[in-house]
Amino acid sequence: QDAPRVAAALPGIVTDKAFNENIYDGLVAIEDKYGSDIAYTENVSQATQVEVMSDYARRGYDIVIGAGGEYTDAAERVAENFPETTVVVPNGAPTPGVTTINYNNPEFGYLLGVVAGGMSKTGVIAALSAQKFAAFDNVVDGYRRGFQSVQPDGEVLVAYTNDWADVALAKEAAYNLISKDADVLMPYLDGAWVGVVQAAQERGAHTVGILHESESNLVSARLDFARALMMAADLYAEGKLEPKDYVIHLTQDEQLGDFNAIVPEEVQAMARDAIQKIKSGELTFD
Amino acid sequence: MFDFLTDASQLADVLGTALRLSIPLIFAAMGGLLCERSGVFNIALEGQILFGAFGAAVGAYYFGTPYMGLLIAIAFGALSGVLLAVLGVTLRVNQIVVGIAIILFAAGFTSFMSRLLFPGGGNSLKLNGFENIDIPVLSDIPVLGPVLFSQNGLVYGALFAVIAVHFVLFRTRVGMSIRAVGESPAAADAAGIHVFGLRYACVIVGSSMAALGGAYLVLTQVLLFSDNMSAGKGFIALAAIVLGRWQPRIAFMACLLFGFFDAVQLRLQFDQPEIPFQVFAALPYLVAILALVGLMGQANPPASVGRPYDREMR
Amino acid sequence: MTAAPDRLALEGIVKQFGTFRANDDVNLRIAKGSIHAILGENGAGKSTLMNVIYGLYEQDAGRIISNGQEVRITDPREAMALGIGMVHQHFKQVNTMSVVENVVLGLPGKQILDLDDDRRRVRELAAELGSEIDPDQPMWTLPIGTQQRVEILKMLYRDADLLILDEPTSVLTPTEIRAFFDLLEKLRESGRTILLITHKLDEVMDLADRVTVMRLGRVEAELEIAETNPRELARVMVGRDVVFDVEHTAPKVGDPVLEIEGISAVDNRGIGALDGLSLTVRGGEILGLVGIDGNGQGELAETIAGLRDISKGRISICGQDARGFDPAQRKSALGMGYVPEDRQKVGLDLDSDIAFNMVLRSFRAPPFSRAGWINFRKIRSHAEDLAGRYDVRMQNVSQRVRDLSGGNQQKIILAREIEDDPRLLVVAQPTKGLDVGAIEFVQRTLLAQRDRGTGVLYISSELEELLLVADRLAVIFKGRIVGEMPASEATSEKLGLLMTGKELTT
Amino acid sequence: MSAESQTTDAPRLLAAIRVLYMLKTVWAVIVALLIGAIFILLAGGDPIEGYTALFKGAFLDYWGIGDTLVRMSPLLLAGLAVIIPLRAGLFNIGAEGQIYIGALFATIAALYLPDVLPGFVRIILCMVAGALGGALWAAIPGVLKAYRGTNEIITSLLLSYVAIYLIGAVLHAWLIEPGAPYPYSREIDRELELPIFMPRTQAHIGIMVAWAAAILVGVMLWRTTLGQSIQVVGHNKHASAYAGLSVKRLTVLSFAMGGSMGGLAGTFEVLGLKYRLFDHFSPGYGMQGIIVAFLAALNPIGAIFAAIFLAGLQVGAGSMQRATGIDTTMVAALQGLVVLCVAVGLAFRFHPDRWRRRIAAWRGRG
Ligand SMILES: Nc1ncnc2c1ncn2[C@@H]1O[C@H](COP(=O)(O)OP(=O)(O)OP(=O)(O)O)[C@@H](O)[C@H]1O
Ligand SMILES: Nc1ncnc2c1ncn2[C@@H]1O[C@H](COP(=O)(O)OP(=O)(O)OP(=O)(O)O)[C@@H](O)[C@H]1O
Ligand SMILES: [Mg+2]
Ligand SMILES: [Mg+2]
Repeated sequence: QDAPRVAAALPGIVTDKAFNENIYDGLVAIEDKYGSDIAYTENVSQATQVEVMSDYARRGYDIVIGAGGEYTDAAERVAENFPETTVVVPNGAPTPGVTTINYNNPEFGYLLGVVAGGMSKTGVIAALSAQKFAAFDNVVDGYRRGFQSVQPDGEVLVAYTNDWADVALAKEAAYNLISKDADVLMPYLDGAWVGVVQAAQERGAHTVGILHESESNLVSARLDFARALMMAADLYAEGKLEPKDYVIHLTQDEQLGDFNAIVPEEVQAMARDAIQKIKSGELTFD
Repeated sequence: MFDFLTDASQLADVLGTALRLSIPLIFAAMGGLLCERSGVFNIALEGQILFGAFGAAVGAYYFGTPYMGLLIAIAFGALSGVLLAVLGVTLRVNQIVVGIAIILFAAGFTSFMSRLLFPGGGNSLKLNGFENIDIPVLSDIPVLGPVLFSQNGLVYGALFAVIAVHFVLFRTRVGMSIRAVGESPAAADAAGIHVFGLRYACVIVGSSMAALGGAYLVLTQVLLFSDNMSAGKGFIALAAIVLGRWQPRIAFMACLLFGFFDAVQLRLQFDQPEIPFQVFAALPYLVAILALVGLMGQANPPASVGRPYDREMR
Repeated sequence: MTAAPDRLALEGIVKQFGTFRANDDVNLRIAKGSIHAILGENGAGKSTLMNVIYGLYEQDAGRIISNGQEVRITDPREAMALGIGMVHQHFKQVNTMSVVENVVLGLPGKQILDLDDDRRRVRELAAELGSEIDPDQPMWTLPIGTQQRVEILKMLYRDADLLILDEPTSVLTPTEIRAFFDLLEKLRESGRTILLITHKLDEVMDLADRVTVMRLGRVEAELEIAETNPRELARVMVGRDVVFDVEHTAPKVGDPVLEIEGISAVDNRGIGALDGLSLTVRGGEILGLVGIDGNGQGELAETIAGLRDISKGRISICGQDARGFDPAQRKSALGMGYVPEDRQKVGLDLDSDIAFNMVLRSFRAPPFSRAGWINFRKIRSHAEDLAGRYDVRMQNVSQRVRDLSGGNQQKIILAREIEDDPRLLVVAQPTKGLDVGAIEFVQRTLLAQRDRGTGVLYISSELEELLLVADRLAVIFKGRIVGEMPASEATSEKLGLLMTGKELTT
Repeated sequence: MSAESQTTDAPRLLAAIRVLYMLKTVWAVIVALLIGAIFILLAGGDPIEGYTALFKGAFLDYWGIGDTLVRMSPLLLAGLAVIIPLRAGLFNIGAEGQIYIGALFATIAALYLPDVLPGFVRIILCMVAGALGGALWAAIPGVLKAYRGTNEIITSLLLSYVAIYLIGAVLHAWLIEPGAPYPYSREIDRELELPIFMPRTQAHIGIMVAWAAAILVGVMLWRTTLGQSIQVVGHNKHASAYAGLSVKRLTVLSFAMGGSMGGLAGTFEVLGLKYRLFDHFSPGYGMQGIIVAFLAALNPIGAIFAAIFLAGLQVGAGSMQRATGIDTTMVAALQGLVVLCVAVGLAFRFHPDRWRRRIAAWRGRG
C-alpha cells in the first residue's frame, strides 16, 4: 500500500500561518506526492482528542496525527485500541506505541539567539508563548544560550499570553516587551504571532521565526513539521515508520530560512558558524 | 517591580496599552448597559463584538476603506440586535439562551464565512485601518499627551459613546422612558410608553455599539480578522456593567480598570519569571471581584432586566 | 333620568384568561358628568373591566363606545388620546424614580429634560389634594399612602375627562379621603366623568350618582344611588345579607401574651421607626393599634414577628423572651400567628400552590414532613380541609395562589395563622382591599379567636373598623405609644388628636 | 359543511394541532438544519450526506453513542450546577470555574491519597474531593451574595477566569509532569481510572453517576423540605423570611450544591477521560450547562435529555465533519442555529381556545 491515508486532529485552525497551517501543509504535500486521501479536524478540544482520532482510525486512515504534545496521551490510547493504525504526534513526548517527531528544540533556539545577539542593540531580547511547557522552555534555553554567546550580559525576557490565537493581546504583550528594551522578539504562537510582528514593525524592533515564516523576520529557523510529516510518510511508504521518537537535528543550512536584507553579512556568518559547530558536535544540547 | 510607574515613557506605554485594551470593553459595556437599562439582558455582547470585527473586515476588505468597515460592522451588530429583540422581547424566549445561542452562532458563522470571503483566511488580511489623529498641542503633553490625544477616531468614538449614553439616559425624556421601561415595563406601559419599541431601539443601538468594539479591534488594532478574536471581552464588559452599577460613567471607569490591570499584568509577568504567569493574568479578575465586594451597599440592576414583558401576565 | 349623553358605553364585553371568563357579557353606560361607582366582590372582574377600557387588556368580544363613537382601544396611549385616565389598583410606578419623574413619565415635551415647571405643578396639585409631597423623593422611599397620592396626581396631571379610579383610597387617611372627594366633586362639576371602584359602601353612597354591581364577571344590578341603601348594595354584591355590626361581648381578659418593653428599630431606609415603644396585649382581648400610616405600625408588627431586628428593648411572647426565635419558631414554639400587611410580598409564595401556602410556615415540621421528607398527601388533605372551612373560592388546592383574588389570598393566610390555635395573633391591615363579605368574615374570625382566649393585636388604618372590633385601643405616633384607652371611651376626635401628636386636654 | 361534521371534526383537528405543538422541538431542529443546509451548500458539501452522517454518528452507531454519552456527562452535571441555584433565584454562570476546581481537588486526591487504600475507596474519595472543591468555589459567590449583596452572576463569572488561571498556576508551579509536552499533571493511578461500561469506547461509569445525580437533584427539589425551601427562596425572599427560612444560608447552600455538581463534572473529566489534569481541559462546558438548564426548563430529569440532545448534536456534527470534510466552523455555526431554533420552539405554547376560535373562524369563512 503505497498511498497512505492520512488524517490529523488539530488544536487550532489551518489558516494560522503557524503550527496548524504547517501541519496542514504537510498533509497537502503528502496528498500531492502520494495521491493520498487526507482529512483533518480543526479546533479539537482536549475532551474530544481520543474521540476524533479514534474516529479517523475507524474510518480506515493509516496515519492519524495528533498535532502537538497535548495529544500524547490520546495518541497512546488510540494506538492501543487500533494496532493497525500508525499514530503520529509531532512535538510529542516519547510514548509507547506512538511515533513522535521532535526537532531538537534548543539547537533551533540557539541559532535564533545568535542572530538576535548580532542584531540587538539594547542587549535585551524576548520570547512569547501562550503557555509554559517543555518544548518552548527548551527553545528558550537554546535561544538564551545563543544570545549570550554573542552578548554575555544579554537578558532574555519571556512572556505568556494564555491564548495562542489572540492577535491583539500578543501585540500588546510585544509592545510591553519592546518598551522594556527588547529589540528582537521570538513569538512561539499560533495565529497570534501576527500581532508580535506588527508591534515590532511599528516600534522599530525585529522578529525571528520559529513556528512561523514571514518576510519581516530577520530570519526563521523553522521547526518545519510539514517536512517532518513528509519524512514520516516517506518512511511509512517504505514500511519503515516505527512507533518511536524521531528527533530531527539541525543538520542543513536550509533549515535556516533566508536572511532579511538588513542582517549584516557578519551576523549571517555567525549563524552559519553556529550551524557548523552544532553539526560537528562541538556544541551540544540535551 | 513597579518601576514602570515611575519611568515616564514606560508609564505612557502601560497607559497606552491599558487604553487600547479598554476600548472594545467600553463600546461593549455601553451597548450592554443600554440594553439592560431598557430591561433586556444582552449576554450576547461577546458574539456581537465578533460580528462587528467580522463586518469591519468584510467592509474594509471589499471596499478598501475602513469607513465601509465601520458601516458593515454596525449593520452586523444591528442585525444581531434585531435577532435578540425579536426572540427575547417579542417571542419572549429566555434572553440568556438567545444570547448564548448568538455567541455560538457568531463564532461559527464568522469563522466559516471568513474562509469563504477572505483568500487565505482572515489572518492573512492587511486591511486599511484608521490613522491616529493628533490633537494639536494637547498631544505633546508628556505621558498623557500621546495616550489621550494622539489616538484614532474610534477611541474618541468610545469616549463619545460614554457621554452619549449617559446624556441620553439621564438628561433626555426618551432616556427617562428607557429607564422606566427597564425598571417597570407595566408602569411605563400604563403611562403610554412604547415598551417594545424602546426595547427594540435600545437593543439594536446597543448591539451596534458592541459591534463597534469589534470594529475597533480590526480597523485599528490588528488590521486582520482572526477566529474568535473577541476572546472573552464581551463577558468582561458584562462584568464592567455590574461593577459600574449600571451607570455609564462608572462602567467606563470599570473598563479602564480592567484594561489597566491587564496591561499591568503583562508588565509584571516578565519581571517575575519565578512566579507563574497565571498569577498575574488573574489579576484583573481578582481586582474586579475585590472592587465589587468592596463597594458599599449593593447595586440594584434594573428591576425587569431579563424578564420579557407580557401585558396580560399577573 | 336626565338626558345626559353617555361618556362611555360598553356592550357585551367578554374577557377571558385561558378558559376562565373574568368578564362575561358586560354592558355598562356611564353618563357624561356623573360619578359612576362599580361594586363587586373580590374577583368579580372589576379591575379586569377597567383594564379593558384603559387598553391594557384587549377584550375577546364586545364593543366600546366613547362619546357615541365605537373605538378600539388596544393600548393605553389610545385610551389617553380619548381622554381616559386611570388610577390602578396595583400601583403602576417606577420605584427607582422620583415623584416628579413618575408623574411626567410618558408625557410629551421637550426632549432635553427640564422638570422645574413640573415640580411646581406637582406641588400645587398635591396641595389641592390636601397633602404635601416632595417631588424629588424617590418613589421607593415613600410610605404606601403617599404612593397612592402620587398615583392620583399622575392621573390628574394628565387632565383626562374620564377618570377611572380603581380603589383609589384604600390607604389614604380620612382627611385625605375627604379632600380627594371634594376634588372629585369639583371635577364632576367641571363636566368630567368618573368611574369609581371601591369596597367602601359609604363612599359610594356619599359620592356616586349611579352604581353598577358586578358578580362573577357579570353585571348583577345597576342602581340609582338615590334609590338604594348600603344594605341592599351589600346583599346584591355578596348574594346574601351582610351583618355590619359584629356581636361584641365583654372580653374575658387573661394573662399577658405579648409584652414589649422599650424597643427601638429602624425602617428599610435605616431611619429610626420605633423609639422606645412599650405595649402589652393580654389573652382574650383585642388591642387595636391606631395611627397614621407610617408612624411605625409596620415596623412594630415586623419586630414582633421576628422579621426585623430591634436595637434596644425586649419582646416577650407568652412569657418567653422572643429573642433567638425565628419567625417560624415564633409560630410553632411560642404560639404566635402573624398576618402581614403585604399579603402578596410577605404572606404568600404566589408561585406555589394553595396547598403549600397553607403550610408555608410549618412544612419543615411533622406531620407535613419527617426527617426532611415532605408528605404531600398530608399537605393536600390539610389544605382541602382548611380551604373548606375558611371558604376559599378556588378550583382545587393545586391552583397557583397568584391566580386567586385578593380576598381569597387573605383567607389562606388567616386560615394558616389561626389554624393551630395561636395564643397571640398579630394582624396588620387584615381587611385592606377586601369586599364587605370578606371583611365580615375576617372580623368574625378574629372575634372568635378572642373569645377562645387569644390575645389579638389588630393594626389598621381604618378607625371605624377598630372602634367596631377592638376592646382596647393604643395610639402610635412617631414610633411610640402616645395613649391607651378602652374602646368604649374612645371617640374619633380623641383618637384624631393623639394620632397627630397632640396632647389630650382633659 | 354540515353542522354535525363540524362538531365531530373540531376536536380531532384540535388534537392533531396539539400533536404538532408537542413536536415543536423537532420542527425547530428541522428548521435549523434547513438553514444549516444552505451553509453546507455554500461550503460545497452535500447536506443530505452530511445530515445522515450527523444522526448516524450521534445516535445510531455504537461508537457514536459512546461518544455522545461521554460528552453528556459534563454537560448534564454543568446543567445541574446551573439548575440548583437558579431554583433559588440565583444565576450561576461560573460552572466552568467549579469544573476546574473540582478537577484540581480530584487530581490532588488521586495523586496523593495513600495507595494502601483500595481503588474504589480512593475513587469515591476523589469524587468527594472534587465535589467539595466545586462546592467551595461556588460558595464564594454564594457567600458574597448572601452577606454582601454582591451580584452573583458577575462574581461567579469572574471566578471562572480566576479558577482557570489557578489551575494553570498550580500546574506550572507544582503539579506539572516534568518534561511534559503540554502543561498537564502526572498520570493518575491505573486503579483510579473509572471503569468503562461500553467496551472499547470511553463511556465511563461517571456517566451513570451523572444520571443518578440528576435523579437525586430531582428528588431533592421535589420531595424534600430542603428542595422546597430553596424554591420558596427562589420565588420570594420576603415570604421565605416569614416562613422562617434562612435566605442567607440557603443562598450559600444552593450555590454550593450546584458547585458540587460542577466539581463532579471536572472530577470525571480527570478520572474518566484524561487521567490527568490538563491545562484548559474544558471546552466551555460551564456555559453549555446554561443551555442545558434552560432547554430543560430547570427540570433535572429534563436536563438528562437536554444534555443527551446537546451532546449528540456536538458528536454528530463532528462525525459529519469527518465523514464529509465539511468545515468545522460550519459545525459550530450549526450548533448555535439549533439552540436558537429550539429556544424559539419552546416559546410556542398550545392554546386550545385560541385554536378553537381560529378553527371556527376558518369554518365560518369556508
Ligand atoms: N392576568 C390575569 N390572568 C389570569 N387570571 C386573571 C388575570 N387577571 C385577573 N384574573 C382573574 O380574573 C378574576 C377577576 O379579577 P379582577 O382583578 O378583575 O377582580 P376584581 O373585581 O378587581 O377584584 P378585587 O376587588 O379583589 O380587586 C379573578 O378571579 C382573577 O383571578
Ligand atoms: N431603587 C432602589 N434604590 C435603592 N435602594 C432600594 C431601591 N429599591 C429598594 N431598595 C432597598 O433595597 C432593599 C430591598 O428592597 P426590596 O424589598 O424592594 O427588594 P426585594 O424585593 O427584596 O428584592 P427583589 O426585587 O430582588 O426581590 C430595601 O432596603 C429597600 O429599601
Ligand atoms: Mg423588589
Ligand atoms: Mg381589582
